[in-house]
Amino acid sequence: METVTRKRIEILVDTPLVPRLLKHARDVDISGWSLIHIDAGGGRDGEWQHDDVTGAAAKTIILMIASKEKADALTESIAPFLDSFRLLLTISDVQVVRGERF
Amino acid sequence: METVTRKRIEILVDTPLVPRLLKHARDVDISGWSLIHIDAGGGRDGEWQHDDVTGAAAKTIILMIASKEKADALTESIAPFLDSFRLLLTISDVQVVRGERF
Amino acid sequence: METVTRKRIEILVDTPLVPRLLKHARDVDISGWSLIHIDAGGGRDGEWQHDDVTGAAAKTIILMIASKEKADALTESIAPFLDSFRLLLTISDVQVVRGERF
Amino acid sequence: MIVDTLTSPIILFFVLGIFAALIRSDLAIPEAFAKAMSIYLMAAIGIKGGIEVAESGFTAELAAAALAGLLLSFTLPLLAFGLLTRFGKLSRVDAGAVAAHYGSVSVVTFVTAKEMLTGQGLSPAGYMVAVLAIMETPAIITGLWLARKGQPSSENGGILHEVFANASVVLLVGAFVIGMIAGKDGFEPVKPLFDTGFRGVLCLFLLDMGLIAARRLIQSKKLNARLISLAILLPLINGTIGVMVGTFVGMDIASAAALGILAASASYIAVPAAMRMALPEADPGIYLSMSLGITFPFNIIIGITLFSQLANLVG
Amino acid sequence: MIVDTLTSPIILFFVLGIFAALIRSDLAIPEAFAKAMSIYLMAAIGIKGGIEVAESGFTAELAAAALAGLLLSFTLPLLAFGLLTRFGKLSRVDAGAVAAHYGSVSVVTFVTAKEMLTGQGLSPAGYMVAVLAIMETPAIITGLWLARKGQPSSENGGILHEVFANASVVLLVGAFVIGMIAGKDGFEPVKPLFDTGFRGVLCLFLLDMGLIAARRLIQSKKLNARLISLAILLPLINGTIGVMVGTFVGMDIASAAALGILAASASYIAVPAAMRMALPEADPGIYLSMSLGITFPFNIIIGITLFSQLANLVG
Amino acid sequence: MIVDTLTSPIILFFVLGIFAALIRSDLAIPEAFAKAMSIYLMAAIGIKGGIEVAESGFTAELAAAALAGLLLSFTLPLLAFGLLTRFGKLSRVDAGAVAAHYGSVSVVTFVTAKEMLTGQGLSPAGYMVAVLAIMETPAIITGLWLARKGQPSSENGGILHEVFANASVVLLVGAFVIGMIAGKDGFEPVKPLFDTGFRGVLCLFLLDMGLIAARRLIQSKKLNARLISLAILLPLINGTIGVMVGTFVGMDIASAAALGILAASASYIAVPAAMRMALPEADPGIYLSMSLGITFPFNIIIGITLFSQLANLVG
Ligand SMILES: Nc1ncnc2c1ncn2[C@@H]1O[C@H](COP(=O)(O)O)[C@@H](O)[C@H]1O
Ligand SMILES: Nc1ncnc2c1ncn2[C@@H]1O[C@H](COP(=O)(O)O)[C@@H](O)[C@H]1O
Ligand SMILES: Nc1ncnc2c1ncn2[C@@H]1O[C@H](COP(=O)(O)O)[C@@H](O)[C@H]1O
Ligand code: NA
Ligand code: NA
Ligand code: NA
Repeated sequence: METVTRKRIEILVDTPLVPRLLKHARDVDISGWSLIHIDAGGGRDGEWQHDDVTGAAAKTIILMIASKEKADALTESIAPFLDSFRLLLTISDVQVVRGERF
Repeated sequence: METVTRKRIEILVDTPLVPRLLKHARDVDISGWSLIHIDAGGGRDGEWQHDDVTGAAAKTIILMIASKEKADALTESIAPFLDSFRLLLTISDVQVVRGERF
Repeated sequence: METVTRKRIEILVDTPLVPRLLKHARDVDISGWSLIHIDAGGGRDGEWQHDDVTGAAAKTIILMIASKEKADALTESIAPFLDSFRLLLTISDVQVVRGERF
Repeated sequence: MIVDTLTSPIILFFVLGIFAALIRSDLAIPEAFAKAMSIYLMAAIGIKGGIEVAESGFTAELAAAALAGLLLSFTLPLLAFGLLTRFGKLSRVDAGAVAAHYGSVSVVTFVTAKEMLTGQGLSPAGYMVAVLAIMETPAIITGLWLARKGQPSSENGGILHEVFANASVVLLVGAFVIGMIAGKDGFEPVKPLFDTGFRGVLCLFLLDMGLIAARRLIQSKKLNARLISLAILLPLINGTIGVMVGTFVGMDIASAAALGILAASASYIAVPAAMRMALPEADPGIYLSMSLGITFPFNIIIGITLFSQLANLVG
Repeated sequence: MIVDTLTSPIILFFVLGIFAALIRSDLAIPEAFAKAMSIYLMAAIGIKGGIEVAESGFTAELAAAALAGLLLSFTLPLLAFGLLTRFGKLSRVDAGAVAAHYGSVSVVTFVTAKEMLTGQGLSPAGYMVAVLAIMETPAIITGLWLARKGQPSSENGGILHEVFANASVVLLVGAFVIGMIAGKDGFEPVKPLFDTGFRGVLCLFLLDMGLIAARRLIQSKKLNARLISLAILLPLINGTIGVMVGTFVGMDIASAAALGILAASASYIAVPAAMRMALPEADPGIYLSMSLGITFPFNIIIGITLFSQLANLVG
Repeated sequence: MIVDTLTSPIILFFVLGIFAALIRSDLAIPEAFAKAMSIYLMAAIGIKGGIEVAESGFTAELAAAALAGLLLSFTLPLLAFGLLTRFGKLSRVDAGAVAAHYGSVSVVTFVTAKEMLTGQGLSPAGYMVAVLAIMETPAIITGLWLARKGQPSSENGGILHEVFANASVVLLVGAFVIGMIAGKDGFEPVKPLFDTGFRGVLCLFLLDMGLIAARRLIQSKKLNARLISLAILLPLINGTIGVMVGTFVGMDIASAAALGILAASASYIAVPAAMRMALPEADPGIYLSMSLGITFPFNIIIGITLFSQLANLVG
């Protein structure tokens, strides 16, 4: 099968902020996204575990496959609040089939 | 430690179809796999949230580390139903130690 | 936005061993980590499903973004028990913004 | 009776769920809890049915009902398939998949109907639980056969296994058999949980089903006017057939009403999973939106009352 | 009465949770189960409140209580904001976010207080559930306004929706309305689950809350002596104001005590989620540690007793 | 009595779980729900035991039972280790890990036994819950010592903490103490949940345990004829020793039977987690398959009846 290179974007974010980021993703015309639940973590701010009761400390990974152009556009678009929202954004190359979808 | 390059295969698929894909993975002799749960997502077909009650809308990521040969063989083998099963298949390079396992 | 290359480290490990590995990560000064739950899997040892009741068969992915130096240091540090703990360790390149954090 | 329905907490919680989804509230029942409630409900009705049959014994009425259920589940998809291809303009594959849903049954619709009927002094017979279990799967076989123009598939062995070892069939039949073995006395020690909590759990479960059904409807991009009409027409037709057949084979009024509701109901748990596996090229957006988004709420709010009145009329 | 409190299983389970977290036990209540328990508790108190109001009718006392609650929730953040910026040395944004928490309420604190008071023959009126729902959200608006120096934000529409379609508001109000419609008789069939299990579920839920609160406290890196003092001072002040206002508008002793406890309590579910969305630059470490880590256990173990005695004194 | 066992819904649900796993049904109990049920069961038996001890007071029999339990847990692994290395041909490390499991106990086996015995008018004493908690951990220390040839490890501090702050120990002991403090009267308000639901929850929980145990057995690649024999032989030996010791130290028949069942049971929750941490080089496939896949169902279906008859015989 023929494959092409696309970007795999992973954004680790507080769950309540997910809708905001998806709005930005839609604005730059990213075609799809999937959410992965994070159980626990640690960083400069100390450790946390997910609990459904308060929910305020919940974190989620937004996973998106997109073309380089869209990935760049998304990065520009969310750059202003990378810090204040404490986002963790990583981008890597992946091979996909039927790349015209992304 | 010495590391070698292997393929990281990620297949996003409807949960009921997982057994079928694993059959293909075993047929091309992939040595292991892990399943990651997806909470929600959106694509050309609209948005969905996971619900355990109907289960029909559940999606899962199948994560497999394999050699390039096996990854290619798997891609060929599942190519015919990439579209009808609405699979999202991505492949990237990773470094692993003890690469002879894969 | 300017991005730099960092390492994305993924360690698949039995959940009861997570604290031990995090100790090693802290020792090499890795700044943060996130835990992702694995639902089920299969390998040389047969198949398993997660069950919360016994918990003994639970597996987790430790996800860490770190500089190449820290990633190498971590690999050295956990090399002695990669086999006995049956760890699956993969490392790949990712682009991040604000790379000085890692 | 419509008023009774609309002041019953069970139905009101369902309506609350629909309302919450429509105003896009973030109200959500944890999945694991919803699944747990459905397991509890199935275990409870299974046991109760088994105990009743242990008391009444195997009767001719039971045999007639079982046979009627089997036949209905096998044949109702044929009619549905015709309507879905002609009037609904669905492809053969999609129509076969949807038809299988309408031949099969919804456990929650049955449980709700049983509670509503019992609340009006119209208790369906205990063996109706067995009929429920019997009706879950034959429709899948007819649906697949229709979708594939009768061509057998290499996967059929797997599907048959999937169908008979299906979670809800195993749990319903298993609990039914446990009820028969343990009997009224053996059930005594475990009764408080399965009896006392039943209706309250049903309330919370229907709250969740209201949320799920309405969200499915909102998020669906697959429904059009024809499919929506069919999702209301099919339960009306199937339910009427079910009540008639039940009355004809000599079932009491309450049980004939229950058979009608079973026929009217469409599966949204067992069959979608089976179709996703056996007919991956069929579009899940269509069958889930029709059965879960429209037929299910229609039956809960209107169908149950309708078919019980019809049974009263003809019975 | 303090002794009563400390031998009540409900409080003892809370203490057990705190103890387990302090010795770093791996004891954990599955999240889905904890969430399920909170849904159950809210549905149960909503229904019960609705039934009581259905019996007593809309009274002047009810209207006065609702108005008092509304005013308290809108205004308590103003006082809190002053203390948080001056004495607490917080930035405007952080102080506004924290102030919103203290103006809003904690459902679990209310439920626990209701149980403890009822156990002493001091039942708060049924309409207090409505007051609870009313007090959840106005504080969010005041808090945001304080944080933003009165500048309206483009996101405010979204926040208002988030606030009124909020899960706990929808569930509380929905169950309250269901209770009013179904009334005492309609409630009978579902009563066993919502009535019988209530106190036991509260025990297990407080076990979890003890774990969560203490873990939050241990893992926090954001608290200092000033913030800790404020997290105790604010419930003392707000609770006293609440009891006074309640007594002043003519509420009975038990209901005035409950209003005091509502005023003293701080939100740790609805408001943190709203603040994370509307004020992402505010530090969640501060508001969660204060409201959940300190104020919540303070109210459960000391506040409830304190404000009920105060209400007795002035009532 | 065997017939009683096999018509008890509790055991029948366990058998249903095994059956469903064997026919490879997709029946599954949500993990969070299963965990919740185990927390509920432990809290319930802890409280009940505490209330009983509060009534009977600390007696010589209690002290004797506690001491007997402590000694059994410390010493049973020695015998098991011998058999596992010689007859089972396991390595020192694997044998030490397995031995720890057989010295420790299974809470679910105990709870099921208590219910079955009580159903026959043979109630074990309330203090047996304390004995259960006491027996959970000493075996871990012996097992580690055997595995490491007595070499102390740098990790031992962590293990000791893990062992005493272990979730089930904290919950059992905590609920036991709460039961003692609250006493019969304090327990009254929360009784409905913990009392009424108990046996029904046990049914659903054993359904899940049947699924888990049988799936573990099917998926295991580590069992051979020798290990399978030992997984049946060890409970027979340990259970007989337990009943003898219990009778010898003067416990009543029901409590001696319960001590036998504790000795016969093997841990599959606390010990596997501790071993995975402390002896990561031991193979979890071996110890989980033996204790969960074979010994657990053996004890539920046969062992409980056997040791209660033995206690009757010698008592
Ligand atoms: N570009 C993408 N990146 C990540 N996940 C995606 C993407 N496109 C689709 N998905 C996932 O696949 C599901 C089905 O996509 P679709 O077939 O486009 O409706 C979505 O609901 C998402 O969970
Ligand atoms: N090649 C692989 N790709 C992804 N996950 C794997 C792979 N190999 C093993 N695993 C995971 O690691 C677990 C243990 O593997 P093993 O030690 O080979 O039995 C498996 O059950 C899988 O969850
Ligand atoms: N280097 C990292 N690798 C993976 N996850 C991280 C990393 N740094 C932070 N995180 C995640 O992001 C959360 C917040 O990080 P921080 O803002 O540094 O406190 C942490 O609790 C982790 O879940
Ligand atoms: Na039907
Ligand atoms: Na307040
Ligand atoms: Na033992």
